[in-house]
Amino acid sequence: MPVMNMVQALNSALREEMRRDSRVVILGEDVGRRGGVFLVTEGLIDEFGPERVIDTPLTEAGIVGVATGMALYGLKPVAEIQFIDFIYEAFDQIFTNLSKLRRRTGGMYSAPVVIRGPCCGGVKGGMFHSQSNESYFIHTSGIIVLMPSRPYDAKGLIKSAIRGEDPVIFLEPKILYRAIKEDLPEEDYTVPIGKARVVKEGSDATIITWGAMVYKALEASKLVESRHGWDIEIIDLRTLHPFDKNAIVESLEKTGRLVIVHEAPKTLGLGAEIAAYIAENYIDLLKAPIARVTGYDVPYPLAHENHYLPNIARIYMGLSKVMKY
Amino acid sequence: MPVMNMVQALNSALREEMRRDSRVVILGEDVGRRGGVFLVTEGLIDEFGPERVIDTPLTEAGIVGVATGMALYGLKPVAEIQFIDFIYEAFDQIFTNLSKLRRRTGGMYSAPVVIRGPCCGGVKGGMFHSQSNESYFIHTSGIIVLMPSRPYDAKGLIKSAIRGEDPVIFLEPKILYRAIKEDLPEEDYTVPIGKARVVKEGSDATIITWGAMVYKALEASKLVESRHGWDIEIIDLRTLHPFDKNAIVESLEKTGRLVIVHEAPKTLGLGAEIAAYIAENYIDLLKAPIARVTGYDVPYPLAHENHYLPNIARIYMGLSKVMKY
Amino acid sequence: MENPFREYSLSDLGFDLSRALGLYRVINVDGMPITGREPSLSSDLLLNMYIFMVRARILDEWILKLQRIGKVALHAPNKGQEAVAVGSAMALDRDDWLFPSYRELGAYLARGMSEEEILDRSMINIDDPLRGSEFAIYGHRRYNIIPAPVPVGSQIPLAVGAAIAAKILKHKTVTMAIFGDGATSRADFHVGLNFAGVFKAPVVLVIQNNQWAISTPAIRQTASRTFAIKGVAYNIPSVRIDGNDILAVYTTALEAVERARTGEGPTLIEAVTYRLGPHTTADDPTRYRYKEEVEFFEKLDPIPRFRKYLILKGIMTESEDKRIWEEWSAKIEDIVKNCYNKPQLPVEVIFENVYSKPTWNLLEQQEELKESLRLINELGLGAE
Amino acid sequence: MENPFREYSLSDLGFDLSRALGLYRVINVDGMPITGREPSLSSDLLLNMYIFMVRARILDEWILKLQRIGKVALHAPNKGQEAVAVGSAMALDRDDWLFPSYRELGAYLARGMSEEEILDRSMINIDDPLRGSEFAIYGHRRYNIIPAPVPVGSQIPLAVGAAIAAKILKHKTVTMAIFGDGATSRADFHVGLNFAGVFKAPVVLVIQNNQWAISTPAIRQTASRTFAIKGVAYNIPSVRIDGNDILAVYTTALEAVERARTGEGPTLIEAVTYRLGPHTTADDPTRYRYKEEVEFFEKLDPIPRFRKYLILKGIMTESEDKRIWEEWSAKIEDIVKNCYNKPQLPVEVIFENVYSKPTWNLLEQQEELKESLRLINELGLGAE
Ligand SMILES: Cc1ncc(C[n+]2csc(CCOP(=O)(O)OP(=O)(O)O)c2C)c(N)n1
Ligand SMILES: Cc1ncc(C[n+]2csc(CCOP(=O)(O)OP(=O)(O)O)c2C)c(N)n1
Ligand SMILES: [Mg+2]
Ligand SMILES: [Mg+2]
Repeated sequence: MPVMNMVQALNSALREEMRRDSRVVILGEDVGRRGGVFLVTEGLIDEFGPERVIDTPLTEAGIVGVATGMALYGLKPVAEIQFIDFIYEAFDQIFTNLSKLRRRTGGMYSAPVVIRGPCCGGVKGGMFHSQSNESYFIHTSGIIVLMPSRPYDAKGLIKSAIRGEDPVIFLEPKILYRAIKEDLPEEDYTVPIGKARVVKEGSDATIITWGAMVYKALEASKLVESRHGWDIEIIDLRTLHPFDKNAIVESLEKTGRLVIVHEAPKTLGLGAEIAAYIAENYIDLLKAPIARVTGYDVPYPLAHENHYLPNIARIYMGLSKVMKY
Repeated sequence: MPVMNMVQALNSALREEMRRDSRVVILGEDVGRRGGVFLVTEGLIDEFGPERVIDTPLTEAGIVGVATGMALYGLKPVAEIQFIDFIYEAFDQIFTNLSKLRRRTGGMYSAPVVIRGPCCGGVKGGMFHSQSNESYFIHTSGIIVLMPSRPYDAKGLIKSAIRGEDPVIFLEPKILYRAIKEDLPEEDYTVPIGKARVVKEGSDATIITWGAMVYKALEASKLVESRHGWDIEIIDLRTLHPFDKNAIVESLEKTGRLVIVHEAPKTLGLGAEIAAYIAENYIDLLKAPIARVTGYDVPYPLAHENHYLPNIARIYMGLSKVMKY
Repeated sequence: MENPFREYSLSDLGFDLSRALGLYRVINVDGMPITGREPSLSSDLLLNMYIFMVRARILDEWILKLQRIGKVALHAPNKGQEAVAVGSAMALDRDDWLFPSYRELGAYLARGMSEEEILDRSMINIDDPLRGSEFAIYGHRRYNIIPAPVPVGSQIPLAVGAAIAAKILKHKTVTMAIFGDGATSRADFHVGLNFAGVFKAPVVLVIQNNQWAISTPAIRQTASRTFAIKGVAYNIPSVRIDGNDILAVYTTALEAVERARTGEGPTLIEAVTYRLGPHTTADDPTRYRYKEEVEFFEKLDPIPRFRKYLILKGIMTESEDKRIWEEWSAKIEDIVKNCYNKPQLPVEVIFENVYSKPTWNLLEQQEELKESLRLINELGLGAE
Repeated sequence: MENPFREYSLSDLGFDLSRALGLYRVINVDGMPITGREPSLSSDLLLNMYIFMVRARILDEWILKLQRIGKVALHAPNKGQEAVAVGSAMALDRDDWLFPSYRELGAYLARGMSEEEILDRSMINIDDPLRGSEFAIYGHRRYNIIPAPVPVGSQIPLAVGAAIAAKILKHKTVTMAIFGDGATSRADFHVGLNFAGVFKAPVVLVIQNNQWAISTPAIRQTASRTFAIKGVAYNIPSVRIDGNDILAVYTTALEAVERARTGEGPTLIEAVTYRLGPHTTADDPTRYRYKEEVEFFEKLDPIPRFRKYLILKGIMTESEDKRIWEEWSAKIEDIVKNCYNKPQLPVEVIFENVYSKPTWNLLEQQEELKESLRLINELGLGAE
């Protein structure tokens, strides 16, 4: 079985999908010879040529708008946004066309573009190379939002995205690109959209998280286990929209205590929706208030990002809050 | 005292602010001779001339970007977006420059632009003349978000916005433009940012709402009062960010029951943040689950919008849920 | 790499700038052909052009009437612009794709859409092909007409992307986008044309310059002398034509479609015309333009102009013309009546076509809708 | 209303297209002046130009070094582009406003920013004027340099808006934006230039065409023959110049600034140059361009070229030149050492400058930060 990091897993997924289906094309800034700034598309231009691995002019609105037109016509474009922080120029196309095309056309057309790009912080990337902006997409109906935390899921989820019939925003925590290696199956596999993954079972409290925070949550759970003997369950959401409510509810049925951890700013981060959903439908399961441990409501800072992001101390505080209630 | 509808209240506020401060300028599509498509800027070009009431080319990105540059230089631009549904082209400028300029420049510069425009539904406006897209702005730090529900607040809040030092998104429920008339004070007044308004006192349950839903909530409260004798408190948030958490908590201390009503789609609508905030910090006050009555998670429909929007039946359902718990 | 320090001259541009600055006409304002420019087209084709314009004009008036009585939510009148819509759409083949805006009834008809399909749309009835999703836009997969988004210009990158896709797939499809002078100010125009130029996309881009974007005159929209000249920025050959001369529109569009189809890439066409009606049924143009201006341009109406030409050439007689109007007026009136009484769309359309399969939150919310319908019924409430 | 059906010709364009297609030079690649083009500038001014370029070069190398040892997060090397930065910034007056991008050290210096202020920024230390908000961007209110946003091109509408504001306020201020060839593809370029044209904004728009946008060559960025020709789309007079010839840059920028100041509106300048270094310290240009290409362009380096000119004209001797380099190398080394040891910014900067006054959610979150700092201390945790 091949050992791969997330970049390699994504690269091999793209390669396999492009071999499987000649309609799959890649477009974006510097995706060709350069292989993308993180090398996710490295070598693909050699195998598939510049008609299927397309270096574009520098405009995210153009990339997404043109990809939408391509998908409408019948291709399966995978559009790279060099850093997801640069996607805002494309918001008009995403909100006006991409997400609403099926609806606007009474179901006669659709544009299942996969937009992928590096997201999230932790690499001293500063204000525009670190953002976690998933909320904008989650609030917008018509889009699927995914974020893998390990090579296996990255490969399996992007394949599901490419084979699916809906537009997808595929967010790749850049800090994880080369941080983790895994044995991946030789054979073709997919990871289903909409299913969370139990990272660690536990009985005292549930942490719902995703992306790189999965690993912070693991470390924090070890700390509280050793200091207090608390047994924490950790769930990696993987699909941010539509999120796996059953997985959350099942875990809460066991633990009754909920901590949500994410990098995005707190106000209207996805944690808000999860907390609201529970407060609306499953408040009886709660033995304590819900805690959110999140990025602060500020533009992503270059200086001291480790204090902006949820860190072990802050997750500890969240766990203490629900455990000591 | 002059009797005014919301259009007139806004028009007079703009006129007074432009007289008070020569740095205040208006720009947008058709704001000059045409007076804006809803006539909010009617007649202003006659008094202040085309240098201060500026018809622009058809580009929201240009309007907001140029307004940001103007504000940076020292003007006080009030930028009209013809329908707030068209603002997405400007998101890059809003998220990259407008909201982050103070931060990006270490506090050396800021761009306190007021962006205003008609929002929300109920007028058979269809997909792109009906949206309630406040969540995008609320999730973005650095911006104030306001939505008045009556002429008095419209005038007082936009004055606060214009005199303030931060960028503001000022959302005007178009269905209310001419629906309500009020006696307004002759003298200059402002309505403070960040303060909610108790529309109706009550002791059994609290409805938090804003915009045109205030009136739906009032009707629903009458229905449940007459049918069940329930005494509903209704709070008009007015400032959506930063919302008046004290007003919410004070009301909940009394009622212990919370229904949030808004037009925006449910998933990550502001209701999610309010519910999460309470579930995090004041869960003890709750005698029942929180209920959200909101627009559905679909693109705004032209057909049957009255069933998409919270209606009396749905608010009744929400109230029943918290009352019969 | 070519030496970037080399100098260029006008002759290095990919096309003749004078076509982007002039105004091409085939027949003059009195319907007289200009020597040497007349295409050799069959009488049938010429008559069809005329009939499409007539049908569009009659239909436009009907939708206006229906709007006035509250049966249609909003309408953007087409009057005066029929030649651009019909002439450019007719240059396309069946398999080509059209990305129109909201003011091209003649184009939908010319692509084969029926008045009935259009009126079902206007009245948002049970047969509305777009299922009540939006007003004032039209389209149908059957005719490769992609319904426009209301935010103007947003269809441009789509048309370009579809064209690039066709090229990648080695199809012979050509795509065409039609949009207004106002739309040229938007980001989508710039990014779309830039891609079209770089990738030599088989796309025809038609600017319908009707002098106004609501109350904003074309000269306030941009400082550039003509809209066509903007093609220079993308090295896209550009032509400025009299958009009230359907033969100029048709022949220019045909040339552009052929260029696209034979791999020569995009063309930008500025069709100069005039919006005789209000911007939409919600507009009051007397606030920003003079009656005299409109009266002046009424004299340049493309329909009587082409009628004169057809009569002059003996392709149609006065009485045949009269019959065409009568016949289509009667036919369309019948269609209106038929569509008028069709039932509404069911309330469930609210949840249709968001995803390929409804997500769980939508299923939950559908239950909420059902429950509310039950309650409305039970309590005798309205749907407010 | 002007008759919209009138025809235009090349002479109706507001300017001479050949300037947008040619390549203006004052000194040739060997430093020889071209007859009739030399401006009469004082020796002091000429020497200053040179010294600014030298300082930028030395500083650039230092920041690169500091990046390599981890003291600077990221750097976008300036090497080879000093003439554009210095020449255009020097054309501005003190009260004018500069909206640069991230690759213009020479421009910051020419506006009066000191090496110390720049290095405090690079190293994000306690004196960082931008308070640790972002890397690789520079600016300071004291010098009317507006820090760039990292998303390229986003500063263009700001520069245009500020220029329109100055015009409305009847100030004589001129604004200048500098941005790359890649940035011309973005929406901001289009909407900014369109406003500049329509409102005759007193703005100078400098495209620093360094042939590359990371790995994307200029010819893939757009199909247009030159970038300057894009000005036609907005009726903005445009000039294409040799950006490695500081005298061509300075005199063209000066002319543009004067036009702006006297109410004649915007100018677009394409300065053709070459990026000798990698895109940023995170880039590996060997993936997409040949060593030979870089070597070729190294011979066109603007600094030796201008040195030759100065020596030829007797404005500087070889030994004076040597002294300049030595003097500034020593000075800058001292400054680096000084900045190197300055303390970090306090962690509280995270919450600074979001609003004019912190909102309640920020105050609550500040408490959370404090509590977490306490806990980190108590438990002996790192800040991970
Ligand atoms: C992005 C966007 N902004 C604003 C509007 C509101 N609006 C509708 S049509 C229109 C004018 C469009 O002018 P033009 O492109 O010339 O087309 P025309 O209506 O003249 O056919 C405006 C401003 C819109 N539809 N889309
Ligand atoms: C909107 C946006 N998209 C992508 C990037 C990533 N990126 C940084 S610089 C760059 C290339 C810029 O090229 P150009 O404008 O020519 O400037 P240069 O770097 O050559 O000076 C890219 C793609 C960015 N900064 N902003
Ligand atoms: Mg128009
Ligand atoms: Mg470049």
